[in-house]
Amino acid sequence: MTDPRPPRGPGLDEPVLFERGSPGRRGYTLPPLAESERSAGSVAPELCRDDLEDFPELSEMEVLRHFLRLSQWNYSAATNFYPLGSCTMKYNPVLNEKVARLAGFADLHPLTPPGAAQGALELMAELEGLLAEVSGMDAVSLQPAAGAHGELAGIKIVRAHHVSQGRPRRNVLIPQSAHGTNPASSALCGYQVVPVASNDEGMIDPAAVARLADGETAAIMVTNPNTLGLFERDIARVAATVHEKGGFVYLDGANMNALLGVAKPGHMGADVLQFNLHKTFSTPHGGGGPGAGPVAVKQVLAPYLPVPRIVHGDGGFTLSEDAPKSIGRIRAFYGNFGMLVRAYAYMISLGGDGMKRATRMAILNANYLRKQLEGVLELAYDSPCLHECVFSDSTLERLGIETLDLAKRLLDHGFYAPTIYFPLIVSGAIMIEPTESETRETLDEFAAAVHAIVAEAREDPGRVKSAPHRTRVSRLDEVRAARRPRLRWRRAAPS
Amino acid sequence: MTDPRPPRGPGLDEPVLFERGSPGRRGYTLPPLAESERSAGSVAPELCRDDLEDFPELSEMEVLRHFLRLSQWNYSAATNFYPLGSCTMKYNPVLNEKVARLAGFADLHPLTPPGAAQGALELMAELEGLLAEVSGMDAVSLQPAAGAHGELAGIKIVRAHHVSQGRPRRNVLIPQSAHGTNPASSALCGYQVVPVASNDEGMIDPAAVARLADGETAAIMVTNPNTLGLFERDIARVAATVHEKGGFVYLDGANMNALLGVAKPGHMGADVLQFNLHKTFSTPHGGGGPGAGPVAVKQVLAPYLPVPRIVHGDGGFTLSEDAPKSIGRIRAFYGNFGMLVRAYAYMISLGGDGMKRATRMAILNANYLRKQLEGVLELAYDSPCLHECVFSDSTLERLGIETLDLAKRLLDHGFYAPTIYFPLIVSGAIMIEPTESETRETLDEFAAAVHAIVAEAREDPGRVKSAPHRTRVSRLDEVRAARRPRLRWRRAAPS
Amino acid sequence: MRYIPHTEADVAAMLSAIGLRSLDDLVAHIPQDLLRQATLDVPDGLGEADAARRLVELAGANRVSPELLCFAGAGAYPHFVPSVVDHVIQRSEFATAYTPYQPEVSQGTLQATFEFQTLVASLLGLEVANASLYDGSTATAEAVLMAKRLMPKAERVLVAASLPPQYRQVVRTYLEGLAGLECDEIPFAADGRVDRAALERMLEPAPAGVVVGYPNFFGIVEDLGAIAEMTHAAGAIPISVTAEALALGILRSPGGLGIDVAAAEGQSFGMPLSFGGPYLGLFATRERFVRSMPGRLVGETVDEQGRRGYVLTLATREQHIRRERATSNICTNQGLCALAATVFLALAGRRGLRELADHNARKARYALSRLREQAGAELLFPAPFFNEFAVRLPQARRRHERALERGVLAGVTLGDSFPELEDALLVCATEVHSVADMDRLAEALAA
Amino acid sequence: MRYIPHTEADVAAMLSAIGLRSLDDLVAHIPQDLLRQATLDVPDGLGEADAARRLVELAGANRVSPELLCFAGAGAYPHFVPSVVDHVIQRSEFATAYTPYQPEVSQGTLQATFEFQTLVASLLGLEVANASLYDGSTATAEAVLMAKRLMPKAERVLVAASLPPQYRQVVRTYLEGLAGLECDEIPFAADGRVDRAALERMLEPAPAGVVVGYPNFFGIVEDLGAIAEMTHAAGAIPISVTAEALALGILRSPGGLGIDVAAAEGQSFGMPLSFGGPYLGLFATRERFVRSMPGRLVGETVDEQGRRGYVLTLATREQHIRRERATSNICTNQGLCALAATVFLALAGRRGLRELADHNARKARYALSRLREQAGAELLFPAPFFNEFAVRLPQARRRHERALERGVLAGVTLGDSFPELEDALLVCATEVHSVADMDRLAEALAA
Ligand SMILES: Cc1ncc(COP(=O)(O)O)c(C=O)c1O
Ligand SMILES: Cc1ncc(COP(=O)(O)O)c(C=O)c1O
Repeated sequence: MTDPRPPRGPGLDEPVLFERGSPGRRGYTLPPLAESERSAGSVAPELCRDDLEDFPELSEMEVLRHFLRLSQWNYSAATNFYPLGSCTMKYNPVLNEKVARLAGFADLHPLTPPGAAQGALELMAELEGLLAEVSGMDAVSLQPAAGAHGELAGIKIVRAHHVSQGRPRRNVLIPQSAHGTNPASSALCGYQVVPVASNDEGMIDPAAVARLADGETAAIMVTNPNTLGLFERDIARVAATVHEKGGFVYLDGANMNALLGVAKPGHMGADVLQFNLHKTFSTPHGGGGPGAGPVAVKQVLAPYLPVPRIVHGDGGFTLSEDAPKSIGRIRAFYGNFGMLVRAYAYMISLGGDGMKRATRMAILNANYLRKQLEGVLELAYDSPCLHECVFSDSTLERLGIETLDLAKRLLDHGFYAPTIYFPLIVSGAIMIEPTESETRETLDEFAAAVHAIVAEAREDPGRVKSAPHRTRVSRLDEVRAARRPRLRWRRAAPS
Repeated sequence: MTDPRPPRGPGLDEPVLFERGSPGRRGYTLPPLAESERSAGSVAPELCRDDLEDFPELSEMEVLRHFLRLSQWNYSAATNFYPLGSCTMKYNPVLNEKVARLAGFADLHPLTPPGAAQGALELMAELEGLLAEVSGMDAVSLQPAAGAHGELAGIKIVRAHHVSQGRPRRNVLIPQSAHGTNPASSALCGYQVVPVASNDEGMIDPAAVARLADGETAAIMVTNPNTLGLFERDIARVAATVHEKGGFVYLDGANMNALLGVAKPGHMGADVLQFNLHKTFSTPHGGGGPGAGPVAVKQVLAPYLPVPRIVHGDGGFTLSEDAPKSIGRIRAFYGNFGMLVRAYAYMISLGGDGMKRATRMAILNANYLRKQLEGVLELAYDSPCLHECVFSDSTLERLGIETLDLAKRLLDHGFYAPTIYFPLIVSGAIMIEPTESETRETLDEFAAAVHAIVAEAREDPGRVKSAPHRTRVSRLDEVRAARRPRLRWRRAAPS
Repeated sequence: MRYIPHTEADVAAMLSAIGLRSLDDLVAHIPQDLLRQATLDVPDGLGEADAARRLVELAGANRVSPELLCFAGAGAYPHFVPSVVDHVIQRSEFATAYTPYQPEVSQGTLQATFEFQTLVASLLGLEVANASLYDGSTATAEAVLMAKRLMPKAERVLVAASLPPQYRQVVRTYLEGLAGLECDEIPFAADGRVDRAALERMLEPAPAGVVVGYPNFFGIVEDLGAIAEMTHAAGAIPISVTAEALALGILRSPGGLGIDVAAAEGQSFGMPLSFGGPYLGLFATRERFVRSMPGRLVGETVDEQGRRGYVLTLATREQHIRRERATSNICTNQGLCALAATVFLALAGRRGLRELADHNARKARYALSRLREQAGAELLFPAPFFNEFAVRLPQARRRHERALERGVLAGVTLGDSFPELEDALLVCATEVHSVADMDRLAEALAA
Repeated sequence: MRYIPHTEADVAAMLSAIGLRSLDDLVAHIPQDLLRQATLDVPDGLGEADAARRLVELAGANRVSPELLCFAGAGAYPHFVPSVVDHVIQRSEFATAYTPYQPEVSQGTLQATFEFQTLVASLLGLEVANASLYDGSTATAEAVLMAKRLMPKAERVLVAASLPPQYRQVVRTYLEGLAGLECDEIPFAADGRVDRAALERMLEPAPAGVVVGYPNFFGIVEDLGAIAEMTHAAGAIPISVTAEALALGILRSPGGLGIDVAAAEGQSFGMPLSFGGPYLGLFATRERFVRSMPGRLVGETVDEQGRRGYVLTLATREQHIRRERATSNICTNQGLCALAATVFLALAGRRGLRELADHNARKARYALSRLREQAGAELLFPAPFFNEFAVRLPQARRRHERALERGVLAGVTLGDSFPELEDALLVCATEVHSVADMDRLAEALAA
C-alpha cells in the first residue's frame, strides 16, 4: 500500500459540507419561544417554501472541524511568504482584528442616530484626515468597498464635474500596463478606453499622451508607481498635458505602499485617487475580500464626493446628505466600516515615523530581492524600482519551462507564487512584491528557491513542469473547469 | 531531486525560535516614558543582570508566523478524532473561550475586595452547587488546579480527619488498574500504597478489599467506572467494607463523563472525589493543561476543605478563611478560575437534560465502537463497558506487530492514537474513549482504519512497524532522548 | 517598530548588496520637489497598549446593546453570531490569504467558496450563485446592469419605489451616465406592495428588468410570482432584491417564483452590524445566464491524479481578462464575509435556518401586538411581513427620540426617506429580542 | 443539542448494531437504586445566545480596569497582554490537543515547550527548566520536596517569613503529614530583607533547603548571593521564589547568584489576571539534579531519517511510570499558559524584556514619589525593590476602602497577613499605568 499524497492538515481529505452530517443534527440551537410569541403567529403557510434543498445538518463540532481542516489547505500571508505583486501582502496585525470586534463597533447599527455613534464618526473623520495628509489630497470619502469600487466612484466624480461643465466628454486614457479594473471602471461610467503605450523604459510616454489627449479626454488613469514598480518619472508633465485639455488625472493608489513619506500624489498633479486599505493599510485580504477603497480628491472635485459626508459641527459629528452636486450614494451606509477600524488602528500604530520607515523598507526589500534574482531571471525593465520588481520569462523559456511552472514549483518550497502574467506588457511576467514585513532571511530563502528551481529546470525540467508535488492537490485542470462548469455541488444521482 | 516528506502545514520546516531573528528586532514595543518616570530611577546597576542569554529578537509577524506554523504540526481534538482513553477528548466549545475572555473576568485581580467581585464569586458558588448536584456530594472546593491536585487535596482531607480522630493511619488501598496519580498522590500525603488486585472481570475484588482493609486503612481510592471503562459493580460492598474499618472511600472522578444522570458517586459510598473539569466539563486540554480538579466531599469531611471557602451571606458572597480544621491552602488564590468559567458555561449550555444525554451518547459511542472492533482486536474483558473500551494486544502479537505500531499507523489515517499500555493490567492495552462529541460516521471511519491496518499487518507488517509515514517526522528516537537528554536549545559551538 | 523587522544591520547589509549607500539613494530617482514636500504631519506611532486604549475609547463613545436595545433594521439586522463563525474567520489561513490565484495552495478558500455558492443558489432557488459582491445595494445595481446586458435593446429599467431607498439611490448612481438606461420607479399601492396596475402600464415598452424587494423596504412579502409572470410576459428580466436574507429561510424562493436574477444582502448570516459594513452581496441567476454574470466563480475540477479540487473559473467574464468589456469592474469582493455566511448556514442547517426564520416572524408579530396595545401603534400596511413592519403612531419622531433616551433604538423613522410617512416607524424584531426586550420597546414608545 | 451529534436515527442504528433495544439497556448493569436516584436537579440547557448573556451579566458584576484602576500585585500583576499571545493560544491545534503522547503529531506543542524550557532556564539562570507546574505557590512546595529528596537526612526546611503568605501556607499544606520535614520561618529584618543573623543561627543543624523570595513579598530584592553562599556552606539547597517573574528581566538571575532550585510565578508573561488563575509555575534547577525534578520534560531527539524532533523524556521520574515513587504526582500541568509565556517572551525578546522590566521599575518609583508627596506615605522598608513596594500611611485600611469607592484598587492591605503591619499597603505599578493613572492613585489615597 502506498501513501500517495500527504495529508495536508490533519484530515486526509475533507468532503464538501453537503456530504457530511445527518438529518436532525444542529450546530445552532435556539431557546424555546415564550407562549406569547408562539401564539403571535408566523408567516402564512402559502408564502412558505418547502425546503432548503441541499442544506446540510451538522453538529457544532462537525462544522468547526470541517472549516479548521479546510483552513490548513491554504497558504496565507501570516503563514507563508506571499510575494504577490500589486497585492501588498504585508503583515495584518492581530490587534486590528481585536479592536474591530469591540462591541462598541461590532454591535453598532448603521442607522443609530449620530449622537449615539460619535466614536464611530470620530474615527472615520480622523481616518479621512490621515488619508488626506499622506496623499496630499483635500477631501476623502471612505465609502467605496474596494479598489475597483473606489475607481468607479472616482471616475463618476470626474464625469459629474465634466457634466456640470456642459458634457461628460468621451474618453479615458489608460496605459497598457494598467490593472484590469481601470478600463473596466471607466467603461462602467460610460467612457471609451484609449490605451496609452508604454515606452521602452516601461513608463508612460508623455509624447503619446500629448498626442492622445484632447477635448474629449475626461481623464487619464495613472498607476504610480506603475505596475512594473517604477515611478512614473514624467507624471508631472503628463498631468500638465491632460490638465491643459481640461481633463483630470486619476491616480490608481493601489501602490501607495511605495509612496508614504516619499511622494504625495497630490503634489504630482493627481486630482482623484483611490486607496486600497487592504493593501497599504494592512487590512486582511480575507481570501478575496472584504477590502476598502476610499476615494480622495482635490478641492475642485470635493463637491462631487458620494453622500453621506461626515461633518463636524458644534454638536459633534453628523452625517450630511446635503451635497447637491454629489454623484450620489455608491453603496448602502458608509463603507466597510470594520475595515476602516483596522486601517485606523494600523495608522496610529505605525504613526508618521513608522509609515515613512515602512515605505522605505518595502522599497529596500524589493530592490534587494531584485538584486538577488537578477542573475537568474531577466528583468523586464532595468529602471530603478520601488516596492516591487517585474521579471520576464525569457530565461525560463530558454530552459523550456514557463512562468507558470516556476510559480507552481515555488509552492513546493513553501512560498506562494508571485503575480504572474501581469502586467500584460511583459512576456510571462513575474511580479514580485515582498513588502516591508518580510525579513532579509526570508528574502534570501526565496531567492535561493528560485535559483534552485532554475537549476532544477536545467537538469530535470519535467519535474518543474509537473509541479507542484508537495501540495494537497497537484496541478488542477482549469480548462475542464471552464468547459464543463460545475459551480455548485449536486447530489450524485442514485446509482 | 526528491521531495522526501511533505510540508506539514505551510512551512517546510520551522527552526526553533532561537535560530530566528536578528538583534534589534522587536515584537512588542512600549511607549516612551514620561520624563518624570524616567527620572524616578530604576533598579540599581549592581543588582542588574547582564543579559538574557539565548533570548531571541523577532518582529511581531515573525513570532506569529513561527507559532502558526508550529500549530499545524499538531493533531488536536478540534481537528482530528482523538480517542485517547481516560482523557475524555470531547468538543471544547468555542463559546467557552469567548466568555472566559470577557474583561470582567480576565482583568479581575484575585485580591479585589469581594464586594467588587460578586460576579466571579457568584459563578463559583453556582458551579460548586452544580458539581455537588451531579455527584451527589455535599460540599465542593474549586481550588485544585488539576485532577492530581484534587487527589492530593482529597487525600489530605482524609488524613486531616484521621488526625483529628487521633492518628493519620498508614495505608491507602489502590487497585492495580488505577491511574498513576492515585498512588503518587497518596504517597505525597505520607501514605503507604497497598495494591488491590483486580479480579478476572477487571474489577476490584471485594474479598481482596475485605482481606486488606484494617484499622490502618486511611482510604481506598476507587476509579468508577474504572480505567477499563467498567462500572465497579461491587462498589457499595467495597465502600461498606472500608467504612466499617473507619476508612474513607476516595473516588477518582476522572471518568465522571460516564456517570452524569446515570449514577452519583455520593450514592455509591464515596466520601471524597475530584472532578476533572478538563475532561467531563469540556475545558480544553491545552496540550497538557491547564485543567481544574475541584474536590467534593460528604458533610463529615467538609470542615477539612481547603481555604478560602466561598460563603453567601447578607452582603453577598465573601471568601472565608475561618475554617480551623481545614487542610489549609493548596495553591495561591482560588483555583484556575478561567477554567471554572468555561466549565460553568458548558454546564449551563448543556443543562440537566443535555448532561444526561451527553453521558448516554458517550456510552453509546463506546459500545458501538467496541462492537465494530471486537472482530479485529481482542477485548481485555468482556463485561459491558461504559464510556470507554479496552483491548489487549493479543491479536496484534500473533501478526507480529505491537500496540505501538497500530497506534503509529493510525496517525497516518488522520486519527490520534488511543491511550496505549494503560491500564497496566492489560497486556499492550489499547484504551479507546470516543466521547459523545463524535459522529457515528467518524466511529465507522476509525473502525475501518483499524481493520485496514490489521489487514495490512498481515500483508506487509514492515510498513506498519515503520509507521507513521505521513506525518511531519517519522518515529522519534525516545531512547536517545532519555540517554542523552537535550532539554534546552544550545547555540551550536562555532565551527 | 514591531511591524517592521529591519534592524540597522539588516539595512546596511542590504544596501551594500544592492550597491547603494543610503536609504535616500533608493528614492533618488524621484523628483526632488516631491521628496521634499512628502513630510507626514502625523503623530509618531503608538505601542500596542496605547493603540488599543484609543480604540477602546472610541468604541466606548458609541451606544450599543444591552445599553441601547436595537430594533432598527432597514437593511442591517441585529442577529446573534455564533462564536464558531468568528473563530473560523479569524483563522489566519483564511483571513490573510489573497484571492485564490494559486489553487493548489488555496483549496481551503476555494472549497469553502464552492460551498457558499451552493448554499446561496439553493437559498435563492436559482442554479448558480457567484462568490459574492460588495453588499446588497451594489448587487442590486449589478443585477440591473446584467439585465441590460441580457436585453441590450431595452432602454429602461423599472425599480420598485418600495426598494430600500439607499438601494434605489445606488442603482441611480451606477446608471448615471450609462447611455440608454433610464430608471423608472414603480409606485407602491395602499397595502405597501408594488402597484400592479401601475406596473402593468409601465411594462410597455418592455424594460430590461423589473426590480422588486422581497421582502420590500417595509418588510412586506411581495407577490413575487405574479410580478415575475407579468415581467416575463413583457419580455423583461424579473429581479428580486432581498435586504434581509434570513427571510428566505422561510419564504418561497425567488427562483421558485420565477425570478431570473436575485440579489440579496447576506449580513444576517454571521456578520456583525459593524456600523454598516463589511456586509455581503449575494447574487444568483439561471444557468443559461452565467456568462453574463458579474463577480468571481469557483468551479469543481480534478487534479492530475483525478482528485477533486476547486479553481476560479469562467474568468473570461472578468476585468483582469476582459478589461473594458468585462461584465463588472469588481475584483476584490467580500470573501471572508462569504466564509462567515457559509459557516453560519452550516451551523443553522436545513431545519435550523427555517426555525430561526420562524422565530423571527413570531417575535415580530409579538412586538407588533405589544406596540398596538401599549403604544397605540397601527400597522401601516395591511400585508404579510417577515420580521420587520411599519407602524403609524402619532409624533413618531419625537417618541423615537425619547425612546433613544430611554435606551431603546425604536426602529427607524420612515419620514426621512418617505416624507408622506412622517408619522411612521419601521421596526424589526429578531431572535436577539426577548419578550422583556420587546415589552421595553413598547413602553419606551408609549405616549 | 448542538454539542451532541446523535440524531434519533443514529441512536437507533447504533443500538441495533450493538444488539440493544434502548438506551437504558446500555446502563442496565448498573445497580437500580443508583440509576433511580441519579436524576439531575439542574435547569435545561441554554442556547448559545442565552448562555453568553448569562456570562456577560456575571462578568459585568465585577469591577475591573478602566472602571477600577488596579495597583494590586501581591502575586498577581496587571500587565498588558499583546494580542498575538491570545491569538496563538486560541489556535485549536494548540488549545485542544492533549499532553503530547504521540510526538509525531504533536511537534507543535513539543517544540514550543522545548523553547519554553530554554527561555525559562535562561531567565532563571539555571541549566534545566521543566514544562511547567501549576503556579508559583505549588512550584515552591515542589521545590521544597525536591530539596528533601536531595537531602533525605535533613529534617527541616527554612522558609522566609517574607515569602508571599499564601505561598508559605501552601508549603505548609504540602508538608503536613510528611514524616521528618518541619518547616521553620526565617524572620525578616528591619529593612524587610531576610534576617541574616537569624538565618545563620537556624542553619544548624543543616536543613534540606532555604527558601527566600526574590523579590520577596514586600517587593524587595534580597541579597540572594549571600544567602545562597550561607546555605551552601551549611550543606543545604538554596531555593529562590519569584512571584513576579518580570523582575528577572532586570535582576541578576537566581542561578547566577548560586541558587540551585528556582521556582517562580510566570503569570506576568502573557496571562490575564483572571481572578487568580490559570497561572504558570516555573521551575528550574541544575543539570545534575534533573532526575530529582518534578514535572514533565521535553527533549530533543531525531527521527528515523535523522531529522530533529522533540519528545517527552525522562518520564521515569513521573507518576505514570513510577507511581508512588514518582518525584511528584503532577500529570496535567499548565501547558497552554507555558505556550502563552513562550509567545510573550519571544515578542518582548532579549532587549524588550529588559526594557519592560526597566519601565516597571521606573513607574513604581514614580508612583512611590507621588504617594509620598500627595498621600503622605512613607516607604516601609529601606531596601531596593522592583515594581512593588510597601508603604506606611495612617489609616491605611480606611483609605484603601475609600480609594475603592473612587475607582482605584490601591494595592493590598498588609495587615491581613501581617498584623504588625496594619497601617501599611503593598502597591505595584507596571507598564499599564500611565502617569495620570498613578496621579489618580495618589489622589485617591490622599487624606
Ligand atoms: C494596481 C491595482 N489597481 C486596482 C486594483 C483593484 O483593487 P480591488 O481589488 O480592491 O478592487 C488592484 C488590485 O489588485 C491593483 O493591483
Ligand atoms: C483516571 C485518572 N485519574 C486521574 C488523572 C489525573 O488528572 P490530571 O491529569 O488532571 O492531574 C487522570 C488523567 O489522565 C486520569 O485519567
